[in-house]
Amino acid sequence: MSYLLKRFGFYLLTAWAAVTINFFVPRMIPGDPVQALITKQRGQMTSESVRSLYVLFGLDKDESLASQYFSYLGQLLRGDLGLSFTFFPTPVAEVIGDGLPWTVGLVGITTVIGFLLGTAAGAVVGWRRGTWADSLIPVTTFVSSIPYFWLGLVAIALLTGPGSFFPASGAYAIGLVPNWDWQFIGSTVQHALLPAFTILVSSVSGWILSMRNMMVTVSSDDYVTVAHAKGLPERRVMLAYAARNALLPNVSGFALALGFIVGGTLLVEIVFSYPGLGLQLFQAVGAKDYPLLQGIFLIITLSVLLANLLADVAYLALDPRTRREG
Amino acid sequence: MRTNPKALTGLVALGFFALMAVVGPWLAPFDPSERSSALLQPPSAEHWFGTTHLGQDIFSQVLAGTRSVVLVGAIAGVVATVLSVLVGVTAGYLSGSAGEGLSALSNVFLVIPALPLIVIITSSLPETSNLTIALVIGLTSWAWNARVLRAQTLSLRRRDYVEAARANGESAWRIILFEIMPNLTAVIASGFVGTVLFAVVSEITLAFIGVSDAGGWNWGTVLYWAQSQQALAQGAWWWFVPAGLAIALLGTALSLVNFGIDEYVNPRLRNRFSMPGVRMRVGFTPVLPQDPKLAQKLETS
Amino acid sequence: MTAEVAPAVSGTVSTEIVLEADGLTKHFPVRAALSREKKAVRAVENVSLRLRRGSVTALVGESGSGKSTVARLLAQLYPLTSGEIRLHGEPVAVQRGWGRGRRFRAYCRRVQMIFQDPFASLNPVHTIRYHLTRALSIHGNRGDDLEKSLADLLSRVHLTPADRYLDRYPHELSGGQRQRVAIARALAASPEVLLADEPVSMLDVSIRLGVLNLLRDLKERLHLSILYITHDIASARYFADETVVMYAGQVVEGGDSETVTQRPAHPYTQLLIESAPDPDRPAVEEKDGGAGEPPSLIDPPAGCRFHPRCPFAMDVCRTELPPRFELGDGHFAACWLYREDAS
Amino acid sequence: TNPGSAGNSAGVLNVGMPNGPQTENNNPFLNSSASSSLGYRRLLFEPLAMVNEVKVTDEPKPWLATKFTWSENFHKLSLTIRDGVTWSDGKPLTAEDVAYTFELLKNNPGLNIEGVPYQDISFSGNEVTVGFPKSQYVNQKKILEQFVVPKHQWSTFSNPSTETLKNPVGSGPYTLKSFTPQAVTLSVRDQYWQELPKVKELRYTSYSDNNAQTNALATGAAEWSFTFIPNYQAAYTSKDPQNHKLWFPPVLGVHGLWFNTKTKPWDDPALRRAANMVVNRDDIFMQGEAGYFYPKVDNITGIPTPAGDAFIAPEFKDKKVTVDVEGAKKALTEAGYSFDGDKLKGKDGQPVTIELTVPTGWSDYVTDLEIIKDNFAKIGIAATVNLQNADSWTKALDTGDFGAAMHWTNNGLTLYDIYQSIMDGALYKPIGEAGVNGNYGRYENPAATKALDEFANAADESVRTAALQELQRIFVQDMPVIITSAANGGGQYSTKNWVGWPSEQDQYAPVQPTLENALDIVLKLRPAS
Amino acid sequence: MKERILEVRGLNVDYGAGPGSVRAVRDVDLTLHRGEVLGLAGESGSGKSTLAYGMTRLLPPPGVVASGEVLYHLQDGTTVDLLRIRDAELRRLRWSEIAIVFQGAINSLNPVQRISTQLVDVIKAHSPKTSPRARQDRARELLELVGIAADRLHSYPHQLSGGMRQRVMIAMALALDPRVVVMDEPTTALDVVVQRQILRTLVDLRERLGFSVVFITHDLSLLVEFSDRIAIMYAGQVVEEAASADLYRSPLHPYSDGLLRSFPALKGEKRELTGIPGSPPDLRSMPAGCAFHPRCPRALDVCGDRVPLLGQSRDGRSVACWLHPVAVG
Ligand SMILES: Nc1ncnc2c1ncn2[C@@H]1O[C@H](COP(=O)(O)OP(=O)(O)OP(=O)(O)O)[C@@H](O)[C@H]1O
Ligand SMILES: Nc1ncnc2c1ncn2[C@@H]1O[C@H](COP(=O)(O)OP(=O)(O)OP(=O)(O)O)[C@@H](O)[C@H]1O
Ligand SMILES: [Mg+2]
Ligand SMILES: [Mg+2]
Ligand code: NI
Repeated sequence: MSYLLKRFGFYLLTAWAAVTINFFVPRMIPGDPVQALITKQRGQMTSESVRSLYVLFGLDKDESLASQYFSYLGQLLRGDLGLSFTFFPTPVAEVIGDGLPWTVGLVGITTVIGFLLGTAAGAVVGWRRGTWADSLIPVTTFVSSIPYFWLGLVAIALLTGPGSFFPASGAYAIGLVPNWDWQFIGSTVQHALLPAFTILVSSVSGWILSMRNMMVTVSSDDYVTVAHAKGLPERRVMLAYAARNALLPNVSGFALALGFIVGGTLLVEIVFSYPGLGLQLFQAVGAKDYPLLQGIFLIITLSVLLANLLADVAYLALDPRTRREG
Repeated sequence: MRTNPKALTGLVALGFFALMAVVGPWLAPFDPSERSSALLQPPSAEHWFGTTHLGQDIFSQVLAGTRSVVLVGAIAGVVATVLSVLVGVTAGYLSGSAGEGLSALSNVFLVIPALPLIVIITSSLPETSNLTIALVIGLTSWAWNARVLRAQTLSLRRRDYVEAARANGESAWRIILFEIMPNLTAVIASGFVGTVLFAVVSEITLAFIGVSDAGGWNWGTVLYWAQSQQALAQGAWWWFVPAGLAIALLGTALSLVNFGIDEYVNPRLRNRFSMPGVRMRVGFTPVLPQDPKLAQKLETS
Repeated sequence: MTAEVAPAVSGTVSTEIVLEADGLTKHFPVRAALSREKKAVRAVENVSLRLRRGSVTALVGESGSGKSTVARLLAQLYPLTSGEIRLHGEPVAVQRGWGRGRRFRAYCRRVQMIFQDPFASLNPVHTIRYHLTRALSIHGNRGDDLEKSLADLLSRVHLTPADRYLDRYPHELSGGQRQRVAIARALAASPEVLLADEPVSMLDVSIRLGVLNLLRDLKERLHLSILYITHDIASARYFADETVVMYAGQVVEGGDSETVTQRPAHPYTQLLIESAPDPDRPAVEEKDGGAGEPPSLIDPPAGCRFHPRCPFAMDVCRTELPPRFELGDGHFAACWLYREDAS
Repeated sequence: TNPGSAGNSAGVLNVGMPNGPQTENNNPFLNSSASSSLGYRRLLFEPLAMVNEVKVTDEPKPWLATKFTWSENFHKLSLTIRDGVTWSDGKPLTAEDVAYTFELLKNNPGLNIEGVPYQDISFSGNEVTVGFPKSQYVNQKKILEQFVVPKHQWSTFSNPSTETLKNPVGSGPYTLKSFTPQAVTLSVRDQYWQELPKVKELRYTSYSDNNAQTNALATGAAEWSFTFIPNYQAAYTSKDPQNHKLWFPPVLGVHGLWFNTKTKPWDDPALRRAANMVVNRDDIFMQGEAGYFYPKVDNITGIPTPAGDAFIAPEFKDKKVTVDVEGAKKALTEAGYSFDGDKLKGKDGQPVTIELTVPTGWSDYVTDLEIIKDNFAKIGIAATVNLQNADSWTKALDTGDFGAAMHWTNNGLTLYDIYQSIMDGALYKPIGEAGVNGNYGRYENPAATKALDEFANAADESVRTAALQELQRIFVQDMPVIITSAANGGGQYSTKNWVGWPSEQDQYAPVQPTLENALDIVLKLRPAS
Repeated sequence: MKERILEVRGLNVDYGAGPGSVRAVRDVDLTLHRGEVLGLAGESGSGKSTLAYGMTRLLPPPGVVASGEVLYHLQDGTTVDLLRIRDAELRRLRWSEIAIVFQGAINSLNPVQRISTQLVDVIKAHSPKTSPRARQDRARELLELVGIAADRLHSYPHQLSGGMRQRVMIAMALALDPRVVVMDEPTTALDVVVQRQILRTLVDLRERLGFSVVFITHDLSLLVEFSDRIAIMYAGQVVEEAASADLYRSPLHPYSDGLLRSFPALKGEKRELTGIPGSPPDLRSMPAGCAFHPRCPRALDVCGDRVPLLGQSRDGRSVACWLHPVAVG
């Protein structure tokens, strides 16, 4: 229990550090959202707009960095992430609320599937060491070395187009209004297929590899040999003895991966125009939309922290050795 | 490592890329930025990888781009490795609050997502030369290795030979430098290779999304131009494919080297003693066929 | 080396005390779950020892009884919780802060330690030459001719010719050879005291004897005083002049080796000796005694720490810590059975 | 299924913009709102009058205002508001609403994007009068284009600047049917003061970038858009040559290479004029702008044609710039420059060099500069292209820390906006001082400043004509900017389901879905038979 | 003569196959009789574990059985060769006929599963028809058999002390009433006091249940006390085999003699300790002739040339040494 408390303290510290970095980094960015907005519009907006925009965004006031920092912290404690510049005056929380479900849905589910698939495949490959299964490794290594944005682009070029089943962009068919009917869900799944496939292809081999290596290592542990000596069915030896133990080190890796769901697969969202947080982050960077940038970064960091916390708990549950009596 | 074909293949490929990094720009048949009248041509004898919308030679761009990719990978790798060794080994060797503090620092950096941070920092820099990109990547991606090194150092610190050195009166810095560090070589090397891979992919990603300087050539810039000119929509596959494959090859080479290191560190992963007809299996030791001819062959070989 | 005949130890026990420990105590703090109360592993409690010039003192006890901790305390690798260590009657207290390094080195030069596991106590990345050269130069014993000093060292531990071993790596040597290199490294400082923490328990039976004989040889030739830690009480009988028995962090019995092994006084020593394998034992029929497990050192039993397992436990054993009772001839036991008024 | 194919029978028009996911924000005043970004605010809210930017000399078409008259010196505007117009909630649109809209702009500087200085605003009956502190000749378009919002809704908002207007009430022919981050649907109203449009439903899709947008156009999923498509034949028109159309008419705004006129040797007009003579605008148009995007400008005055035809001074009417390397060399030699082999040497004997700055990623500008670099080399000028990130580039221009840079000017109903952006001394800031809005080249010429001032404040047309001609002369003489291309009011559209689009033949409006003319266009569309 | 239960004939076990392989067990013949304790002694690296795992086919990679036979006599009188039967059949025989207790109990128990799970799953695998209740009861019974309170059944391995874990392993080995139990240094990691407790339990159980034991250790004095017969291994070969009392009193092979003289005795006269000079040979470059001759104080000329084979002497003792004429060359 004290272990968890200690971890919790660490998470608080990290959250504070992230919030601070988060506050200062955008402020060191030269340029401001108004210039960025005008530049982005390239002549479609007159230079007279500058003044009105400064007033609009509330950038016309001078405030010291320290007082900004403390009012930022205060705002955060109240759960107020500010107003986005790009989507002014939409609150950042609302903007993030639009993107988050998509990211979590697409990347989250894919990460979980990738982990499950990869771990299962890795367990089999590691168990059947010395057979044809070994030749899978170089193939997956090569495939996973391909940058996934590139893979995505090629997939778009080859598989989408008029008459194709696969849509090239978006999260659901244009014209559909999000609700829980089958048409919408079907369309969502259809749109998620290609991006999900890209993420899967590039992430699965990492899981295969680490699980395989752990399987190979664990397989030569004594208790696995003992399990064989006990005459247990092979399946049981593989699952309950080898895989069960080989899985443990992968859990923390999985937690990190879960945490990186939001931030890690930015490129997939960019390439597939998937309306998630990654795409929003990318656009916020371009538009100098600090409130949005900070909000997204905060969400990403918090989700990594949360995932780590979950991993800690999972570890406690999975590995009795970390549990202490008393 | 000599007997490890995977690592050897990886090293050879890495060597090739390193060589290209040095001589690539001179080998390139054209100035990679130079325009010509051959606009958007598919691969031909003159332009091996075809041309861009401005008639630039893509082969030359890929060749010239190798340098920046390798350079950024190497610098970022070195920076991250040095940092991770400093933080990780010190945190592992020092007990008490100093060690705890350092390990908390690396944990914080571990938790903050690197790629978004890199994107944000890079886009906020006034100038994004290869060096600055490499520094940003290096400075943000040392934490994982530091953690691994710390764990490793913690276990080494308890080893008898370290205790013995202390009992013998060795000073702390000598213990770290000469007793602990040499035993961390494989871990450090593996961390270095991993960081290089991460740095290469990050640099290319940054260039591809247009956050970093698209002036100098690297594979990401090539892809960036291909993307912004919608090469695939125009059917100009040659604009996309070479750079993508180059990345995949470099990545594979780095992964192979890391396999080699893994197998060196963990001998159980090694797959020596392979021979046709005998499948090594845990729990069911193979019994060699009693066919006298085959047995004899095994005997004499 | 050739098979050496090991004569039974007897003869002169010198009286000059080189290293002396008084009331050594070591508690390792442990972080307790959620409670603010500080807990500690009471690994060593009030241990007193004397190491004499040219003699071997054996420290015997089961695993976890605190033998290694005593050795490390004597080597000043751990700070003391309480107690005092005296070298030639001079208290040595290595305090933290400036000057520690130099004073610690000076102490190291006179008191050297050998570790249990020869496979782990040599750095796999360094050659034998490196190990020995470092040991020589740290203590300024390098002499004019390094090669000669190295050869000298190796010949003292019967590793000749020296150049066959100098440029080898530890993994290229057998366990016995490695332990000899470790001893050579300790000798490089020309110490007066050798603390040998189970120097042979990781070695093969057939080569153990060589190392033990070597140590005895060194004792006799260099008049070293040696602390020989072991869990094998039989080897203490053969090898040590004096034997001290530890149980759960405390000294329970001590005295001349022959006396301790042949006429054990403390019930724990008796149990230990009864349990040791003995081919001459007629059959497998002994009295049922000494069941149970060693106690927790975080929450040790009150009184005599052995009382939960002791077949002779009395009421006083449960409440009061037995002091040392002298049994004559330097033989003593910490057990209430030997209280004057008890019998 | 391809949503585009069902378009006609259901009366749907699919519009696309490459602006990424949107948040629900329909505030028409804010450029950050989805309604501005995608352009559908134009169909919800109507302007006072419809100005055709392609033919700026045409009279504005009355819309909500049936009549608009400017007082003599453009200090006062009188408007007569149309009767019978209703808001989508059924309430009538009155002069009070118009006056309220102007009050809103006056009282909320944050909403007054165009920075028009409104002064006294009053209404009575169906008349509205607006007064200004100075002549609004150059701002006519901005004022007449102003859309009108209902007072009964807006007066309930505590802060109109931070209002996201979830339920827009407008007078346009459409109402908001649904909003999702990637698509917005408008459906036609039951009644409207004009004939109801044939397009029953408008679907605005926000694609994440140009690639996705191009893809959608190519497949027909988007039927109307405004985006840059490199090599548009291959990627777009060839997919359906019959129906895939694009038209990018120039408007009165330009792009060009701005010299920092305060750095040596580029402070010398002779050098700038010579440089202008060697820039190959055809290459820039064909390679940089893919043959259509920013139309080529080749009149010596930098005035885009045909949009600005009417304003060109007689003496420059037929003066086109064509690449003339020999002429440039001759002019340079005459001006005291010398050639050392291929290299141009300045009057002080130093080689002439220049650094051309551009943000990374602006592929057409970068390409333009690559071409200009080559062109300059023809007369021995060593140019380098310096790619910076957009922020550094903006900052460099803002503080005058650059050699030359591609940039644009403002655009408007007259040439004033172009020349003011380039030459107005009132905008001048010394090098190193930030905060310039225009005149990035630090151009200083009292005559130009005076001419601009006269043009803006003159009461009389002939004064304006004279001022404009003076400005052209100064520009041609000093050449502070090498103007290469015009800004456009263009777009891509498909005639597969809908016809009646503006085109080269029927130039009734710029075909850009986000301009106010979008309303005009949608009203004119007919199903393709 | 007692009934034979397990016979090893000409067993050769290699590490690795093909070039670069080393032979860790060579030409071993061994017989285990019903109800006896057969001790296997020898210094580290002499191939004791390799032999034990090789004959049960549990040797982990890169071990391979190069040749030989391992005959197991089933209760119904039939004989099977463990090296030739199918995997499924071997799996059936394992534990129900031959159970193994490994060297370190810490590593033999799956750290993440409860003792109960690990005890029960072996019962379940071999007699799937038993009810879960019955299995639990049996597990409880087994723990009590080895002197552990049944309430520790649901503990995890790390919650038990080393001695308790070793007992759990023994309990598990007895779960299916096997006829043979192989024990590879079951007590080396333990204290003498605990070691004796465990061995005593084992001896009791054997008397009650009547299984045979192959007991591996390098501690000869322990073997002499606890086993009926002892086989001494050196460099992969069995060099001497005899009843334990005979061996202790008059070892024939110089190596056996050396081993016996390496253990200091606690009781009685202080015996002379000699130890064995030198170190064991490298399996990759074995000396010609008798593998022990370089270390042998009584080596003859012939020892360096020819390998002595294990031969049986008149009094039923086997030894492989040229000093003893029974050896055949
Ligand atoms: N650094 C430490 N921190 C906490 N507890 C320790 C530490 N070192 C030793 N202990 C504890 O102190 C006790 C004595 O340990 P020590 O190593 O001295 O025993 P030992 O007699 O040498 O045992 P062995 O025969 O196994 O070597 C043990 O219970 C051990 O767990
Ligand atoms: N994986 C391996 N590869 C090559 N050689 C091996 C391997 N494992 C063991 N050996 C060699 O096989 C020989 C026999 O080893 P084995 O473990 O059977 O000895 P042992 O008698 O059980 O020793 P110990 O008393 O130390 O357990 C040793 O010389 C060892 O070096
Ligand atoms: Mg110890
Ligand atoms: Mg063994
Ligand atoms: Ni000797």
